[in-house]
Amino acid sequence: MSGTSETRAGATAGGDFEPRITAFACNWCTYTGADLAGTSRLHMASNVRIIRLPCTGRIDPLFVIKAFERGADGVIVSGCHPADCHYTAGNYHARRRFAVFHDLMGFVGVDPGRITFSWVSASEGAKWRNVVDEAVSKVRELGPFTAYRGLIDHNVSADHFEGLLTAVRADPAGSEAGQTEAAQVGAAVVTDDGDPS
Amino acid sequence: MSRIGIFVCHCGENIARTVDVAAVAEALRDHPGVAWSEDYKYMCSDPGQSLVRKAIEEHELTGVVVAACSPHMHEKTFRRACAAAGLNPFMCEMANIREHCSWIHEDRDEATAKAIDIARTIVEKVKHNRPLESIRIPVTKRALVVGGGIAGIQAALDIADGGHEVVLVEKEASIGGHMSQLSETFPTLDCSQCILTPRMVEAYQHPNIKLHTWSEVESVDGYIGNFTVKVRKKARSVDEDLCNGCGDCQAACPAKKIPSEFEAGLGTRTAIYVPFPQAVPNIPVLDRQNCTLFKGRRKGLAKDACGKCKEACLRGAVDYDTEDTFVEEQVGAIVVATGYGLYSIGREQPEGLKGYGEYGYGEVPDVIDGLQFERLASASGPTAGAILRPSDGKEPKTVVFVHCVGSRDPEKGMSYCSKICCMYNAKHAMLYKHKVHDGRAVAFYMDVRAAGKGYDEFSRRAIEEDEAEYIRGRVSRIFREGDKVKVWGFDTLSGEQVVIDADMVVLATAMRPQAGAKELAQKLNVSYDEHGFINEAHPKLRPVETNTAGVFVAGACQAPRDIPDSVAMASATAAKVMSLFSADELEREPAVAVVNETTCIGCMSCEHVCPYGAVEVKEIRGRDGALQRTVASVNPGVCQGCGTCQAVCLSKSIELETFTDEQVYAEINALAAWD
Amino acid sequence: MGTEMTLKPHDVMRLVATRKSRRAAADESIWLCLTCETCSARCPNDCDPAGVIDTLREVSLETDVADAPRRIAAFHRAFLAQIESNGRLHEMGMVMDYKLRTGDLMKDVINAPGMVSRGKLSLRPDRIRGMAEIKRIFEKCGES
Amino acid sequence: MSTVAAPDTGTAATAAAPRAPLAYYPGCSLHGTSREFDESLRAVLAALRVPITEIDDWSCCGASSGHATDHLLGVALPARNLALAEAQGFKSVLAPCAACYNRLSAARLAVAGDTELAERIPDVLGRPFANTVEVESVMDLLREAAVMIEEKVAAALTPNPLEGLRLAAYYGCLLVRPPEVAGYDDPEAPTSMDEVLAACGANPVDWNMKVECCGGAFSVSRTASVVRLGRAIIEDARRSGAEALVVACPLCHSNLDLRQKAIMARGEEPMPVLFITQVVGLALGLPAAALGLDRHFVDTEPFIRRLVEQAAVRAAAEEKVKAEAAAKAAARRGKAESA
Repeated sequence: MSGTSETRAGATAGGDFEPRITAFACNWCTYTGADLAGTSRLHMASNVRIIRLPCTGRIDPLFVIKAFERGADGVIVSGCHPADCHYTAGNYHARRRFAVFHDLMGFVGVDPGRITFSWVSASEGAKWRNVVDEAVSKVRELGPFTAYRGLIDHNVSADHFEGLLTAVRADPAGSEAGQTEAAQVGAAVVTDDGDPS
Repeated sequence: MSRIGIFVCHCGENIARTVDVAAVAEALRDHPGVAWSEDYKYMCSDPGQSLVRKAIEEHELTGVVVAACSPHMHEKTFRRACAAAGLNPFMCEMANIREHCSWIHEDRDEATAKAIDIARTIVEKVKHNRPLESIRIPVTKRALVVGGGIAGIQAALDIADGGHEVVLVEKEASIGGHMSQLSETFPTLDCSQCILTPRMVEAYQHPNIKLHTWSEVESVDGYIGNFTVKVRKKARSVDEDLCNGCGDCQAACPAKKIPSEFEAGLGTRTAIYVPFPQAVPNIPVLDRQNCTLFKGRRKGLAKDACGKCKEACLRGAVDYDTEDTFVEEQVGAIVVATGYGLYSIGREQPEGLKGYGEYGYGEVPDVIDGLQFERLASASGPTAGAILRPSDGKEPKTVVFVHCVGSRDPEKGMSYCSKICCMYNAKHAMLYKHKVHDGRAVAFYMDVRAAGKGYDEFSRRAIEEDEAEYIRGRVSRIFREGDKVKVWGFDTLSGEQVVIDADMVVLATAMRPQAGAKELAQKLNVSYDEHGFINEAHPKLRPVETNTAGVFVAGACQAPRDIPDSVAMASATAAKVMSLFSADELEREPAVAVVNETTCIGCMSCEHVCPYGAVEVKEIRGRDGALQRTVASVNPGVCQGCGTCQAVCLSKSIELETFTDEQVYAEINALAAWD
Repeated sequence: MGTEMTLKPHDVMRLVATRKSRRAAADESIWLCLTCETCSARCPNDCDPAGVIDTLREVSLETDVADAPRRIAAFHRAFLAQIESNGRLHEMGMVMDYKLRTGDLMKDVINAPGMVSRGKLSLRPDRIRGMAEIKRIFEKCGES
Repeated sequence: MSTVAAPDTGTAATAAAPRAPLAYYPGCSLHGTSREFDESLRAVLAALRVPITEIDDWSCCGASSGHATDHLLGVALPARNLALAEAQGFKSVLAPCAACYNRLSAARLAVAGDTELAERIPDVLGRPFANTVEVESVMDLLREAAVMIEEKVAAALTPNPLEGLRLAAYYGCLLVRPPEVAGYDDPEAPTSMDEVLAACGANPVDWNMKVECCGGAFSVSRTASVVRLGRAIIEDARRSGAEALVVACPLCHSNLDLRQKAIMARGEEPMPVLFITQVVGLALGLPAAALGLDRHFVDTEPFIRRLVEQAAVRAAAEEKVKAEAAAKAAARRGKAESA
């Protein structure tokens, strides 16, 4: 099952491995803190791409797994300090959720060092720069993370899934092949990004 | 098939200097779904915005991505431009390639590659945006002002004069704040009581202002336009309606030696007291901590140990059995004006601060702070305006004023400048010299910062006309020797050590946020900085707003500030509140959760996590009215768009508009092409 | 010692901050410092003038931009010579060495009998066994 | 290579009881000009049942000459002693002399805070060094034992000669500064010595020169400065009513005691300068000879004798009061029976 892992400069650059880190940042604190780091011209590693979300409470653990699946070597989840959340309790939910999730990731083969959880407030531009630099150097040490890459073939068109679903419905017990196909279908549905274009 | 237009901004050279903007536009020109791509020097300028409008019409764009600064800066600007061209504003998003890219990287290739990635993720997101309409919610045209200092009073008066009701909550027994403690105010030296008391009375008598003194905000729920505020009216033991402020109870009270907070510890007061003669309201408060009767009750005495104030009161207004009561106020906007407190140099310090062992930790008699000097100088003060030193009541012939005690001192935990001390130090030197003509006033300063209108002239006057000796250098030690206060300093301009045998020392201690400001900020979901000062939404463009819609900030609670700036800021918040109340309904971003009732299994875990109680149970009934099943349903007026519900929904049936799973996954997938 | 120093701690910091540390290193004041750490303890901006002055003395010795005040330099050399020869400071030996280096032979002579009678002056230096290690330390530091 | 212990600021983790074996680093002065500090310390620690063992083959810490001339030397010399204590299995070192305490503690902090130095020092010393030993000041130790001292003083049979004696606690500089090295007390307004003096029944006076430097190593090379600084200290102590100065550092002691003749003008009352350990020893009723009180330049003999006489007078007065009370009580009882 050929993945779409076209060779990437980062992975094959040999010695100077440049990790790719996806950051999920809450809009009110960390995203604004990153803005402040910008206005204060605090230079930092350029290996992080920020995805803005209203609150860490909104961050679904599947986003983190998906980020790894789509080629990230590390993930940062960052939001408001406890008691500072713009929505009062969003970060409390996130704290509990990711405490459990962190252990799960270790269990499913992702080195916990690849995931950084942090609290960065809107006035802590320097702290955001430190979180970024520390995460980048930690992940650079751990090296590229390929275990999850290309698990799902994204070039499969939507109607292909229809075929699979009917096949599975017709023969639920199905052969060994049927099972893996079904599992794949399940995962794919979740990440349906079949762009109509 | 989406037809997205991308507009890459140079931002003058803020972006173009490190990001090859043309390359970004080029790289995305033939990205699937993109119909137009161009770059321009100033996208947020008028010509820039007309580029967007023109492109929407010419290329029938279904979505717009502006790769420029942070959405916090110009998201609203470009969404308005799209709306003007007939495109639903929520089909427009910003890609932050300035604060998150060009400003924080140097390598041009790296920055350009990153900018392309950021722009591409937002393009992929916009493909999954849906046209949305703003939500209209009713506005309660009443305002809450927290803090009855000059800032709070000014804000309350302006809003009330604007025809809206104001609830003014003050923690102390009377409004007036620290300004009421001042003798005269810079730069005009007019007496603070004369200019403040009329405003206090005006606020007290204003038909639109409802005053709660000796009260604190207990809790705040709801959101802009619809706040529910629970106010705790602390037990005053005096009935506010019956009492006419005659003062017999105070005269009768035997406990006369309680240090008065208003006199900054230099004067005393009785257990039942009015803080100062011009207090508004002129209704006393019983200090249960120091009242003999309540001390007895706490010890469990059968018979009450005192009761003189009750006996003395002809109108029967004194009642020892009153308890704290709660009042619920519905308001549409909140102005925080809790003011400041002074840093104390003592041994006990809150977390993160250090005391001044070198100045004796405040245990050296005749070493006082600015507010205490104000009380000495004030005609209604403990010394009726005569400058007499606290230890032996003698008139000090040599007084040393020390600037920057705590301020500009990262070692002690306060790196900021407190802005007003250079001015009140000059004022104190003047007041001292006016009252003790043959006295010697010495001031130790690092820099004189008197930047307001007429300010520098004022501090020069203290030096040139009133002969205050300004010595540039820090004081290294203060200790008592005999009946003198020894001050070891240094004059960096003449390069000599300076030792002064002073009779009294006045420390210009740093301004700190008022006690309890942090807890109030947490109740209002408003962020504050590491010192506890409230964070404004944007230091330059939105100085009187906070990040929480509907909550405004005025005065020294946001940063050290003098009276003129506090009053100006208070009037600014009033203007903001008036504009908020100008429309009957408030337009709110449609970033709210929506339930897909076909797939929702009614487990209500979303209701469990919703901090605003925006989720209700909805019954689905068949045509015959029989209950088929129950599902969750979101009240768009209450939902604030935090998205926690979507993250916990097992059947993925609840979606937060503008941040749906589809949109987030689109961004994550877009990063797959990151090279 | 501020009154006796021409360059006070903040002057030294000013010179170092404006790239004139050679001039500070050449000034006698850095040798009059008692290393009492009051300046570093009270600096509001958390600077370390005591550490800077320590380093300037080292710079002055290495680049001998100017020699230290005779007596103070002699004291330090006599002090360190004692450690190099015995591993421990033998006070009488150190004072004798200091007198030879400075020539004021009569220094504290009147106190000597009092010291001996009070048993404060041991005549024989008690040498440590680990002299090889002491020698190694001085060599290694000498190279740095 | 070196597992670095968490660099706390020199305060030893002294469990209340029983104490881990404590290494003792006397320093050169305590074997020479300040022998009485060593003698009184050993006597007091024996009385308080705090076992100490002198580090075998310890060497000079370099004091101010070391770090004043070469930073690496200033760290290596004290580090050798820490390495010896480590090799000899100690967890904590007691360094009574303020200068040695400061140098050992500063070296420990420097190595803990600088990995490059932590690798270089073992090579310079020529012996392994894991920087696991903590450094404890005599003031920190005595303050912790203050309760025990108080009990012992109360239980002592003979009347306490120090009762109400006005003493000026002189800390000097290196005993409490810099804060990150000597973290056990407040660098500006220290109280540890005052607490110990109070535990001894004495009356520590409030005075202003507690932490002003005495001139330290300039005793020999720039005596004029030492005399100037010493005069300011003694005058202030006298002005605040102190009958004696109490120090915890051999340099301060020699600058204020040995040099006092030069400091004081003709005819002025001499001000005895005692070590804190001598004061505690007196309070615990230990013999003066064991405390080395006869080794001071400012003679302490008349001062001690006056104290003992005052104590005796006080004891006699108390006896008289008790006797009268007993007599009155007996008389009242007598009247009660006859009524």
